[in-house]
Amino acid sequence: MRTLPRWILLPAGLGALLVVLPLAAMALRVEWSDFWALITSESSLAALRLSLQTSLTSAAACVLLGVPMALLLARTDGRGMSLVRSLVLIPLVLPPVVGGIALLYTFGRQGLLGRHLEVLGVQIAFSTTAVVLAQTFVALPFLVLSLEGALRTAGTRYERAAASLGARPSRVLTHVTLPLVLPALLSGTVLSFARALGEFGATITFAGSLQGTTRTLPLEIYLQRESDPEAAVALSFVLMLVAVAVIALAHRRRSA
Amino acid sequence: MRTLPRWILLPAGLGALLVVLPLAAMALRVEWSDFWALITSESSLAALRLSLQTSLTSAAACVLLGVPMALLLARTDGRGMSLVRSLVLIPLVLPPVVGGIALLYTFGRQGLLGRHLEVLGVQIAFSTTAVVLAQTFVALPFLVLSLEGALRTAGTRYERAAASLGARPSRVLTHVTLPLVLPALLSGTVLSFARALGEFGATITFAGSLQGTTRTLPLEIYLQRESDPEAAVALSFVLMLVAVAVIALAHRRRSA
Amino acid sequence: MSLVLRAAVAERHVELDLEVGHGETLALVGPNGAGKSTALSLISGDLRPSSGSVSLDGRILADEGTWVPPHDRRVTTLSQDPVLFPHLSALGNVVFPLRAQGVPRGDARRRALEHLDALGLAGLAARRPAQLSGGQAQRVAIARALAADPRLLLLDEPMAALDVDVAPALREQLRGFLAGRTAIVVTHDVLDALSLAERVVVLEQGRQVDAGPTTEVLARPRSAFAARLAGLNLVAGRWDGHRIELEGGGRLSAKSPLVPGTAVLAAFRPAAVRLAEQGLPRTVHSLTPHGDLVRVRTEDLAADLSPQDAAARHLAPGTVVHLAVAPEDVKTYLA
Amino acid sequence: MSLVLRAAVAERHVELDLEVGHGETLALVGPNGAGKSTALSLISGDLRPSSGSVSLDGRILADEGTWVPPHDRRVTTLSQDPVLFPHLSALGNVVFPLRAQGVPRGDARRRALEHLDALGLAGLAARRPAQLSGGQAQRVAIARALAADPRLLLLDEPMAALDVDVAPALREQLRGFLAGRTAIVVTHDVLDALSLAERVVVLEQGRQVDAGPTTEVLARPRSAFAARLAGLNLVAGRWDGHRIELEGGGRLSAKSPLVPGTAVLAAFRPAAVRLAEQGLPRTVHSLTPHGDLVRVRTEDLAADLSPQDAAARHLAPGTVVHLAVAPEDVKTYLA
Repeated sequence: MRTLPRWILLPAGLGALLVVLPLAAMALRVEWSDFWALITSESSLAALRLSLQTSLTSAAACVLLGVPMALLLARTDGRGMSLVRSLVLIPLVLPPVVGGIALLYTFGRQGLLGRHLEVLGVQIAFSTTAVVLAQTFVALPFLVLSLEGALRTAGTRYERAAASLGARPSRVLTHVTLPLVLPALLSGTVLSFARALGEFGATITFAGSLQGTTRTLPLEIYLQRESDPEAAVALSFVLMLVAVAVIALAHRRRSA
Repeated sequence: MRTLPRWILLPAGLGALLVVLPLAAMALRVEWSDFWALITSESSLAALRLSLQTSLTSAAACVLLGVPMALLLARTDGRGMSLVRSLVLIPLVLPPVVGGIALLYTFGRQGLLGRHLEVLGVQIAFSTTAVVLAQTFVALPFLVLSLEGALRTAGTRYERAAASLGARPSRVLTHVTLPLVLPALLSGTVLSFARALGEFGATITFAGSLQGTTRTLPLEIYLQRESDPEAAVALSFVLMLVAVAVIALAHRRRSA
Repeated sequence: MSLVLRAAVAERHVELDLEVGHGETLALVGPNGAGKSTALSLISGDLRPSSGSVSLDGRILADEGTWVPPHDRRVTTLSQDPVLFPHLSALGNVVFPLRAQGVPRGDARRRALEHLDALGLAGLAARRPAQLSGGQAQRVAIARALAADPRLLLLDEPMAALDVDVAPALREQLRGFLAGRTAIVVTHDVLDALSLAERVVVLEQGRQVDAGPTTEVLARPRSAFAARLAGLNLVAGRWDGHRIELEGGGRLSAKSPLVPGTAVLAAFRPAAVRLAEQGLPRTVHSLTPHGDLVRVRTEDLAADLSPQDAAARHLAPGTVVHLAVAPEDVKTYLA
Repeated sequence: MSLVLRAAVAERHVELDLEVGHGETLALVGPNGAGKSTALSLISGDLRPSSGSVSLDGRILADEGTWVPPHDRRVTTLSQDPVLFPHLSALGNVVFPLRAQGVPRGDARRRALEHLDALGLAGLAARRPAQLSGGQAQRVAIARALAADPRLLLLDEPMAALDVDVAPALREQLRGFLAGRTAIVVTHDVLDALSLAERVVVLEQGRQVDAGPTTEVLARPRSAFAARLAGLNLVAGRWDGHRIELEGGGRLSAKSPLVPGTAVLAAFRPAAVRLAEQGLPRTVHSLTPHGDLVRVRTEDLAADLSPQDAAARHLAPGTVVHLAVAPEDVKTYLA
């Protein structure tokens, strides 16, 4: 602190205000008398239920697919791997709407895979599966990134020690590697869950907005914003609480 | 590699496919014969111009506000700071639509600040300023996070050495601290630019979709998706190239 | 023989020919980069030989066509870092190798407790590695390595990270456990080599340059590194009955029953060297604290002086000095 | 006096009373935690005293009401880590303090080059710190510290991180630069204290326990740490004309011209101590390599034995030994 010039307090305070003020303004607008009724209306409940269900499924998919990816990226070297890492990170900076378009041209009726699935009678676009795919697509890099970092930090010395004590690779993975990075795995899962829960652009583009099937909370809030602003604010407040909880959780993990 | 069980290759490959296949599918759908015409149509050019202009402004705002915030967070300790850090990170996991709602209730006509600005004749919601505010709100944590990490890693020993050599705090900041974290500052700026460029949910909620004023590229793609799918794909491809470039840039910075 | 290592690693310019008998402990010493780590990596399975083979108790571990992965070699490494699994208790760490070999849970627990008990650690079984001192952690690591029941134990500077107060007691314990086991100990510490190993092999630049019973190699070193480990100056020359004509020029008086005209090696302690008006002319290369004394290193010889002497003479690199040593302090033996 | 430090830091239990004269170099020695770092932090401005004051050339730097920030103190620290700014060339690093003091660009460059030249670094001016060796980097750091033209230079173990081949030459250079400058050097190295400082202050547990001309303090130590630095055993007792009745019990033969009945201190080298049938009974606490010898530490005395001796006797912590020393090896002086 002593080495910082004082004038930086002004822009820093402005930046903090830009973040904190909107959250406070929204919290002030919640109609507390109707709050319970608003978030338990039929359409709100349907969106809540769908969001919870799809986000949990997506988080599980991220763990299933992302843990092996992170392991390979962290434990394999070579020029090829850095290209793979770059590819895996793309959904992190790709506009979600573009991700939605890309998914549409893959799993949509006319899509690369979709047209073959159509023949088999399977239709993915505009279904709950599409929501899960869209959420997994955008959330996967969060899990891979935080786990890969933790795996690199942990290094291979425990794994080499385990092998030197006679443990087979599968046993090393389940009894040494994963327990060691458990905090990062948990916070990565929480982050990917949060990213899935907030997904909007890719979902609305690839899955549309059918109540009970693809209309998740962010879509419900977007649609209610003009027709029923009180409901939109109440649901926004709920998602804000989730965001705060996620930050608190991920933060506690990091400092632990 | 030797310590990893072989079976993880299957889920890892599936995960990689989930990311790579949609990108490939989209690239395959680009109509190369019309590509140039599609991305230089009046509405496309308006969206491109607006996106570039707002994203660059947002990235600059992120640097102006975020660098002082990162400095304070990295160089000050205390219980208060960890709360501030958590608040600053909220936009990272807050659904952008919720962020848009929050901004609307702050800067909108009826908003906490908006109603006072309205008296002064200033209207922010549904203007280009709203787009910049929405983008800055969601992109700020990217810059703060990557810079704070680099500042903590760099430590204070160079700053203490500079003070011991007689340099005043402002000189230490401009001649020692910032040059030392320049790579992280650049990659943080690039990331926040990318996040601003892809912004969709907060923008459409808070700024709406007026051609030339608030309709950025992601909004244009979303709207064209059904009326003019070729144009949507062409613009999506452009944004995908930007994403790849951003990843390559940020990656080169990290390995350098 | 238990271990037979006859292998080369071309890109590291290392070519090794080592054997360790059943129940024998071999000390492997040499300067940094001499090939000690390469030897251990070849045996543990962290590195493939570019030619040659490694075999243990008659089973080929690695050659051109064969490759046994590390977990299947029955070779366990104990390094200066105990590498205890931080998410397991001390007991859980010792249970780990037993469970990995398929020992049933209850049985593994009982045997792990016995191992901890043998090292005086029974009271610490429930502790996490973070709650153990450095010496306790290293003893848990020893218990864990013994629980793995390896055919060959590799000790890679096992005391190097321990507090000086803890090392001697642990060294004595380790001596007990190594009796009857096949082991290789890599060390820079002459006390480790003397207390733990019956035989020593000296490596320099990827090749074996000296070998034999530990006390013999240290008493009559034949390589620069063995001489340094034993703390002796070593010179080679020809004995003329009164003096040694040194290979590099100059003469050194000595007393020796050897036949005049034979090629000899001569060893003497740096503390026996003094600065004189006449003597072997040498240029100072470096001065380093050495115990309470200052070690003055020249091209080939070292002298230990008091700090007061060194400071008073303003010795610095480049100063020319004349070194002398009393004939009765020079030990001679056949080259 | 140039520096006057009379200050306490209550939470570290440190209470200091130091003075350094104009142009004098003072060595500050003591075990870890004795308060050396606290003293430097109080002077450099990294720490506020809880009471007392720090003043330099008559200007109060810190007391209850005053606080001069570090950049405004004209005190420059040189530590074992050169902390060269990695984004600047060697020249840029030396230019930095000159520019910070407002020296015009061209002038600063010229003076920085002179400083580099004085340390034989003119050819390396364009190099980045990453392209410098450890010794070169530390010399650039010295040039940079001299360019800051401090009223007081703090040297915090300036050689500790250097290769043993490089330290002596740098020590001689530093000796030249310190002539006529006011400086404090914190060190664990007896050679640093002897070559760089005229006067030494010994700290133990936050207090000054011994002080005086460097050679005097090391020849007749009055504190446990000074004795350790000089490499001597130190005991206190009463001289009866033939023997010293030790404070802790037991007797030690010596030769001394002192008047019988006086309280004396006696110092002798660990290498002069031998294991005997009769002698002072002591319990072995630790064995550590010490140069070529093994240092055996007991409750209060140390003995240096050959590794062969120590291994042959199976010395380990807990072994009871009897220590003897020849009377002519014991140096006595008034307590």
